[in-house]
Amino acid sequence: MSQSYNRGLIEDFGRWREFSAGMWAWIFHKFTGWVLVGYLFTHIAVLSTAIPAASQDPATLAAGEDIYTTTIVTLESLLLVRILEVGLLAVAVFHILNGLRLLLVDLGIGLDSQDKSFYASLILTGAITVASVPTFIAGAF
Amino acid sequence: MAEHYSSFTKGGRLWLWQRLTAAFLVVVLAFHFFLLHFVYHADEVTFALSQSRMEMWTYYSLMILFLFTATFHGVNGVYNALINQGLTGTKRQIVKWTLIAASALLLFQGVRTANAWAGLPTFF
Amino acid sequence: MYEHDVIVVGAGGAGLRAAIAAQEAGADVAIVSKLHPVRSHTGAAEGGINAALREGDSWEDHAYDTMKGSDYLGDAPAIETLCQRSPYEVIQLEHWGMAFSREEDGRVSQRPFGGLSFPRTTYAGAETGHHLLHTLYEQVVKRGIEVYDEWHVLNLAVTEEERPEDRTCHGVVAYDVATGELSGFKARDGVILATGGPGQAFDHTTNAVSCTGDGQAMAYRAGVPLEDMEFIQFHPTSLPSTGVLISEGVRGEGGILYNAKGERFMFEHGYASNDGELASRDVVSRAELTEVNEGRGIEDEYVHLDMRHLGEERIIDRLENIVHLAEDFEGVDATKEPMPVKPGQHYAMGGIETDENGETCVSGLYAAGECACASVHGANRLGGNALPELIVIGKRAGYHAAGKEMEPAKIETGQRGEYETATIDSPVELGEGGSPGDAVADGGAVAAGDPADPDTVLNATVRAEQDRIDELLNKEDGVHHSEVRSKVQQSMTRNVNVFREEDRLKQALRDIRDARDEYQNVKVMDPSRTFNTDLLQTIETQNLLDLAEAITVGALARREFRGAHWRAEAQERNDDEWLKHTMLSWNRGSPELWFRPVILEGENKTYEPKIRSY
Amino acid sequence: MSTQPPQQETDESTAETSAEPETESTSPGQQKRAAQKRERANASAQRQAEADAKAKADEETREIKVFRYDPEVEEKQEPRFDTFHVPFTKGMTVLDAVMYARDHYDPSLTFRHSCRQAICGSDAFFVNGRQRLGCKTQVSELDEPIRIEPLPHQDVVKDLVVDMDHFYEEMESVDPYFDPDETPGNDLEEQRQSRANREKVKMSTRCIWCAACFSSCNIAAGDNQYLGPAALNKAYRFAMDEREGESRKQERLETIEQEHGVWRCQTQFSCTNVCPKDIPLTEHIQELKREAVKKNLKFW
Ligand SMILES: Cc1cc2nc3c(=O)[nH]c(=O)nc-3n(C[C@H](O)[C@H](O)[C@H](O)COP(=O)(O)OP(=O)(O)OC[C@H]3O[C@@H](n4cnc5c(N)ncnc54)[C@H](O)[C@@H]3O)c2cc1C
Ligand code: HEM
Ligand code: SF4
Ligand code: F3S
Ligand code: FES
Repeated sequence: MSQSYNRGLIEDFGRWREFSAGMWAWIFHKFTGWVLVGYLFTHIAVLSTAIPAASQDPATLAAGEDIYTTTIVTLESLLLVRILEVGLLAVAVFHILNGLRLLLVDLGIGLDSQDKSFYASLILTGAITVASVPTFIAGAF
Repeated sequence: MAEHYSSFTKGGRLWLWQRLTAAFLVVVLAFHFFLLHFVYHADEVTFALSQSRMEMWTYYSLMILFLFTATFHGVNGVYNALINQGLTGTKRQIVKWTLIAASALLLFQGVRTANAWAGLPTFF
Repeated sequence: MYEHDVIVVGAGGAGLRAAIAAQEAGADVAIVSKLHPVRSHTGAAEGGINAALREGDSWEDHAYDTMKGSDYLGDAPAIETLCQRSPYEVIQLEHWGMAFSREEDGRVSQRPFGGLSFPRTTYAGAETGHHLLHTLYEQVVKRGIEVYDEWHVLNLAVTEEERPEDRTCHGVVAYDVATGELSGFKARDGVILATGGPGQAFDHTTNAVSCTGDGQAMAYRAGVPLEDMEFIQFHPTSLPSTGVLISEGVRGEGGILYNAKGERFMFEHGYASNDGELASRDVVSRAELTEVNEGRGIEDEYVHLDMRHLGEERIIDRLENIVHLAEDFEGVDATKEPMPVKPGQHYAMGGIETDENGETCVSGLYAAGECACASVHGANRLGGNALPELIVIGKRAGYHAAGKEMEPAKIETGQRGEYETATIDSPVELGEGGSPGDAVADGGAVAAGDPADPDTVLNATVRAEQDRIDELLNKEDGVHHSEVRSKVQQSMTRNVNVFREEDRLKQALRDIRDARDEYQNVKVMDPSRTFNTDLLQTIETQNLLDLAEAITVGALARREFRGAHWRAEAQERNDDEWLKHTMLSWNRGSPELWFRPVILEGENKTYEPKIRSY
Repeated sequence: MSTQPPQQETDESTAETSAEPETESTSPGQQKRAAQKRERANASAQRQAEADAKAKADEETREIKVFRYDPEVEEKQEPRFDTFHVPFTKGMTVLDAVMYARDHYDPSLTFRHSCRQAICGSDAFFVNGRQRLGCKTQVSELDEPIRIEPLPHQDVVKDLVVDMDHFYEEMESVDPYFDPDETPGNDLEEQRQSRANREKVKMSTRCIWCAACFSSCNIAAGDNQYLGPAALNKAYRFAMDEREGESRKQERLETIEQEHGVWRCQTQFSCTNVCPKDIPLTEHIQELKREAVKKNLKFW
């Protein structure tokens, strides 16, 4: 067996343009999966502010001036964070829909229309994301 | 190729767990998103509100389960992706244990956070 | 140098079966093949394998059909061996997992085929050859038999005694396609040639590009006679544009042939009033060409084969592959329209003379499969009879070469026993014609050392082949082999086709002479040692020249109409004069013609020539 | 040799082109021969150019761009694309086109081919960005210029010829042979197989070892040890054959669920898309995964 399968120009010459639906699905799923784990870690980090908050004065807590609440509110007041949240939703929705598609594929259901279901996931993701923009942006201005 | 017949047989189990957790996550993640962005608006989140939810043992256990499955699913997914890129040998062991350590940390921190709300011990 | 007990040249059905058998018999065997085994042309066989498996059928009936189909030019011992053993070999394939089509009760399916009195053609969809080839290769893998794939065998290492019958084969010389390395392969016990047919001698053929008859040419030049070379089967249903075969299975299942006027001409014009489309291949081929020649062809070229009436379900079930072939290679949807078909070169009944154990007259040299002529097909091969030959004779050759105890053969080889010599009425000089390469072509150069010592013989042959290659690569200027090749192919298709006339045959000989002269100046344009297909094809072209000539000489000699061979000058079968095999020996660079009587005495009976009508 | 100056791609791949020109072993005689050869090659290039021009003028032609590389020939050591104009005839396949180019323009153009009928599996190329069998691909269905390259993810030996050894090794590593627990004692008695079961394995038995699927799979590209779709399909062919016994099936499942086996498949479907024999490879792989899970569940 040969050691190297690097064929230089043949291998990477605009190859991505030739990817088929299944390959794109794979790449997108990977990307969204990684984003989600990344988010999971950050998310827990941010939420951890609840730990010191818990031992704060009940009055501060009731007034919503504890460290947890202020952190969240500050973050949520940033437009950037709102936009990132929309992105996160898109990522999550795609990962969910394509994940469902993959689960079906694993069960051997609808293999013949696997490319169609990928396109459907994309379109649905787009639609859901757009539809939820108002909700996410609300109150940011 | 003889080296193909390695002792690696857990693949099937992890694969299956990746699917099972995925199926579980579909429901919970959708619920989570819906609850925290649509029912309660994100900027309305306060410690008190979270606390009130977390004090219900059902919600608490659901969230803990959510945390564990998501962590497993996410970290195992990352691990698999790296293996698929041809990660082998010592490097693989290092990555594996790093990921496990990171997960442990995440779980620990996550549980502490949840406990903070639920009024359970946060250990230190 | 590599060394093994048995060297099998070629990895089609015959070669693989021989190798498995030789290994079973305890030999250290290696396969040397210019293609990877699964690329062999056996994979293209579609229709099926004849074997008398069922109640109501018997090997005797199969033998009778085969003898009749051969137009009484088959040798009874070979035919009877084939028909007796075929059922065992087919079931052996089944035991090895071959994916045969199945009946409701789970047994293997059989279907009717042209010229058979019983539906005994065992099949696996319309891709029987593919399954056979892969099943055998799987067994080779299982047994760990050594395969040198993409090693092109250039010549045999044969000693140089005066009479071919005294010579011994010690191995082969092969060229590693990937690296350009030339090497000797010493065979301690025997060499088995299984290199397939010479279809590329014609330009419209169902055969693969690799079917260049290398084994036949090598054996011929080493002194082994070629037998019955004039008998070339033209398959009546090949696609006009590419020559891709539409299996006889289509007609077996009920497909119908129509001419341009929509007539079912096989019946309406009386070519075969009983069997119609299922008459023997030569009959159908001639009928089609007659229709075309008489102006009833479509586009003056072909006729239609229609299977629409079988219904889509049955078509997909049994002939799915055909639908794909028609679609991919002719752009026709066979479930909705008839397929255009015309006769194409398909099979060579003749070949390297062997007995029913696959042994040639040169000791240590065996041949099996399409390259060989144990004479089971005589003047015409029945559909589904080639694959059994691969596995039956291939196995026997393997056993014999490996030294397993065998029943002595009843068929004699070489110029022994009863035979008569004859002269060739050729308008031009035949053969090499005084080229300086004669010594090489004649089976090996003279070398220092004991001429009978295997290593000496092998080394001398290696050196001779190296010289030949160097010469081809270093020639100053010249023609490209593809010009020579296409000239011969076209002439063969024009002049040595289904209908044969003296003038045209002579014209073909002239064309071949010209081509041979041109070949003296042939040069290889690709200087590389890596995967030099230009060089190898140039060498194959030389083989084709020798074989085209042999085919034409045989056709010219045989003045009668028998089986696939039709002569304008003598349109009847002539049993008084011609119940004999045409033999050609390479006598110091030019062909020598002789004849050997046909053996019609079988184990329990003698076959009486009857009129062959369908 | 192209009618246009050979296009040197900017990306100079050095991985395999490092074979230095004219090494120590070169004798003066060899050098002379090489020089002559080059001269002749030039002459033939010129002839080709003329033929090309003529062809262009009076008949319909198709433009093909073919990948060229030869570690041994100086001017081909740098991979490049050559352009040929081939006269178009109805029904012409990509294989016909490259054969024409070889026989009429440049005899050194090298590729594997044999049967011309999609059964030998020799001529899988990368045509216009997709793995296809040359002999089964109609020129008329492709956009021009038709770009013909060797299969990706395999070492190029020369021009369109790739090293198949790795693929063969993978194929042979799954015990690709029928291995029943027992066969009928009688030499004339077959093993029974139901029609339904034959139907089940039918598609999987059609594989012609062309490696198109293997070449198309990203995972196989990234993981040299991944068995790949064709070998997994081969395993499926035997694992699902009811004539083999249950214990053999378990062994086969163990083979395919090893580290570089089925679990590596990420259901990208490109194998299924390119298979010239329409084998539903992904489906077979997925079924193997489920079978493997089922098998493992038993031991939990
Ligand atoms: C389209 C088609 C359909 C057919 N259908 C049927 C059918 O339905 N039933 C039937 O009974 N028969 C059928 N036949 C006939 C039958 O398939 C062939 O006669 C038979 O397969 C030949 O097998 P073989 O082993 O002799 O040679 P092949 O399969 O042709 O193998 C030749 C081998 O020799 C090797 N080789 C050749 N030259 C060299 C060399 N110089 N050095 C090294 N190796 C070399 C090749 O690599 C190859 O491996 C059909 C034939 C064709 C063309
Ligand atoms: C909500 C429903 C979810 C579904 C249905 C789902 C589904 C899936 C499936 C089926 C896979 C396996 C892909 C494969 O191996 O071929 C996968 C991979 C992955 N998932 Fe999820 N998932 C979900 C949620 C999440 C969450 C919440 C995270 C983050 C924590 C996540 C992170 C990942 C990662 C990182 C991968 C690996 C991606 C890769 O291959 O690189 N997923 N998902
Ligand atoms: S599975 Fe299909 S694409 Fe893959 S090698 Fe076999 S025939 Fe070719
Ligand atoms: S392309 Fe590769 S990832 Fe799986 S579905 Fe086919 S083997
Ligand atoms: S030439 Fe045989 S598959 Fe294309």
